[in-house]
Amino acid sequence: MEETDDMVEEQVSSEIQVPDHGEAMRIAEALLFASAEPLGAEELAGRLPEGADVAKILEDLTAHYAGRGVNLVRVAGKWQFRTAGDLSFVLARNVTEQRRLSRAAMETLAIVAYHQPVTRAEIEEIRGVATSKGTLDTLMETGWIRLRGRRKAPGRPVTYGTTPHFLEHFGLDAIDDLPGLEELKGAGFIEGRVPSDFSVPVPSDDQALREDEDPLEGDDLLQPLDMHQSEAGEE
Amino acid sequence: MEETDDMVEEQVSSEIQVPDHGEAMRIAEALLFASAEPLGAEELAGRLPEGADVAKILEDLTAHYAGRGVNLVRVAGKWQFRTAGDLSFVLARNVTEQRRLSRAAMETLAIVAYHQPVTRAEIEEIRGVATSKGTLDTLMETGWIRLRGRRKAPGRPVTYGTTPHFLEHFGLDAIDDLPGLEELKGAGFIEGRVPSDFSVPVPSDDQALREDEDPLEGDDLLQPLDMHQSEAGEE
Amino acid sequence: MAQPLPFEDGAAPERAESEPALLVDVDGFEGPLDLLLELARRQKVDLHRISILALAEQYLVFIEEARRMRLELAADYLVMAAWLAYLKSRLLLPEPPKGEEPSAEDLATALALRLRRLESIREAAKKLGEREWLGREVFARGAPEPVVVRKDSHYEASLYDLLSAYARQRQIRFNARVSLHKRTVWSLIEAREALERLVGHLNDWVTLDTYLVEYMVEPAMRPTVLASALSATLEMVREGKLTVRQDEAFAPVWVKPVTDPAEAGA
Repeated sequence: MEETDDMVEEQVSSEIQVPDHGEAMRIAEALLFASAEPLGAEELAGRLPEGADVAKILEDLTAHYAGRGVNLVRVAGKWQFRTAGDLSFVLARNVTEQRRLSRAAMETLAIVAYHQPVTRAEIEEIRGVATSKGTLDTLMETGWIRLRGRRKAPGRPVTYGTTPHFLEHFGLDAIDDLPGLEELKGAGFIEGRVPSDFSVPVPSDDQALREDEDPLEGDDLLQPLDMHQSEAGEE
Repeated sequence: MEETDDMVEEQVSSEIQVPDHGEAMRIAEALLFASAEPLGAEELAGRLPEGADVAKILEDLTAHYAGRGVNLVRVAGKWQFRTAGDLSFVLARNVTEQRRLSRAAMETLAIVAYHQPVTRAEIEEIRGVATSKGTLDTLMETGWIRLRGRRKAPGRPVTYGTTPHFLEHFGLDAIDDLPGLEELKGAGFIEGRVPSDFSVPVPSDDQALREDEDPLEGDDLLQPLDMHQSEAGEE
Repeated sequence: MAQPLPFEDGAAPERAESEPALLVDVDGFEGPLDLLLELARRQKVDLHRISILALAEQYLVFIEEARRMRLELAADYLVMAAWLAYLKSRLLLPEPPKGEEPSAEDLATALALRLRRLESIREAAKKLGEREWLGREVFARGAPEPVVVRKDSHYEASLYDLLSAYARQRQIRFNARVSLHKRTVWSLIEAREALERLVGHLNDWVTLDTYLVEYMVEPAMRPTVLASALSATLEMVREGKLTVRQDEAFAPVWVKPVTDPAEAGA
């Protein structure tokens, strides 16, 4: 609430042929406020006056909103206004019964997130129990996980990974920001001595396939739907 | 004020019976931001800490956002964040769509070009099929054809002709550069036996009305727009 | 999950038959690994220093108890029990000098690592679940203002398109008229009438074709005239009004009126 007059100062600077920072901030603010989805810096740049310093604008906006009821946050490498986390108690009443994930689904999601790209067999190995197709379908349905490709291995199993939507939902800027990732890596559970036929040094949701992955084929993309139809209600 | 312990500040301030104005503002800001509908002062009051001065909060928030990219505005007696009016241009994007004319439109255009001034009934007679208003509207939209006048005939039908813009687009110096029958045959556009009574007119886009044409009246110029609205999507 | 397990101290206490079966409830567990993890937690030691031998024993006791009470156990649990029984025996016996197989210690370490990995991912899942979820703890703009896309149609058409459209349109019209002539057929009725007229003049064999020439001035009419005439001829043969013969395939067809009904069908 300390600001207000900073606009005026900025407008003065426009006299020296630098794009008006204050005006660019207003535009960025309007664009970010108006958008239903996070916006990337490039997208913003493309719609701001020529020569606007997008990085500075985002920095200033983030600082301006830092202590307020609405914050500018970075999710999935993009920018979005969201209500401040500490105010969830007043806003929770807005929630129209958010579907809770089962424990099995949450664990499966965590394994996909931390170990991606990962196959179903690998998920099952970690959990020591069969994963119902319904669980994976539910996760596919949330839009948080996706089919990545096929592992170059006998049976060519499908590999799973997370989506940008996953990062958005959990308020993560990048997959490296997963909570407890450092501990997991430090404990050597993700890399190192785990006696298993797979070891993933660092989770990666990079769109590009890894060396041991083949692209999906046309039919693969239909598969989850089929699975879903045939096994609806399994979960 | 009943909820949770993260409201430490609130609880402290509640001791002196004055709700924290700043915190109430944050809450109001978050509520207004997250709400899909404008919120009334009473609705806000119901979700703000007991004793919060809603009028003051709204006044302060309005002032705070006054010069920014997003404003707090009153709509129908309720409150909502809206993009600042002067920035509405950033929320509009002009997309130039490259579109191809439908076959019907192309044929109609060609007939207008060769047979102008021509009425809709005449176009239909040549094409042997009814011409939808949508087709003519699309052609009007291209700026390639125009209403010329009204035929001095029963019903006083509107006559169509081409525009200078038509010549520009098709790279013609003048309308009589359109090839005649022999040229069309020579270029292979017309093949096979041509009936003896078949002819291709020598087109003329002379601005001057012909003897059998009356000038348009004031209302005529509005007509195409009306037609377009009522028949949108017909094509 | 919160159900008390009957082997807090690694030993199965004696239980009376009357004790509730809930004590050996496997419903709360997500498979044998989960059960092992829970048993391990009950050792109240760091997973790094867990006694796999003790753990194996507890697991086997648990399974034994469950079977004694005739609980249905998923195959997974029994497979794990068999494997742990094997591991237990390997751990208790002196190691063979130098085996091809991994040592019992290695197997135990591997199991301990799997448990730790499951524990870590559980922890990670918990932390993920505790984050502020969009739409649960934090909210995006409730009334986003969509970008208005103003479509500015720019039409593309070439002179070639224009001329071919014109030529096509005009040509369809005069071709359509020509094709109407083409479609003219000589109907069976017409053929019959013509033949009946012909037959009146005949008294000896004659090739059909000769008499049809009159109707074949237009080459396009030839097939329909011939087909209809032949059909009509055969019909009249059937009725005993005509005799027909053909000397060989594709040779001219000869017809002759039947004057004497006895000749019919010859």
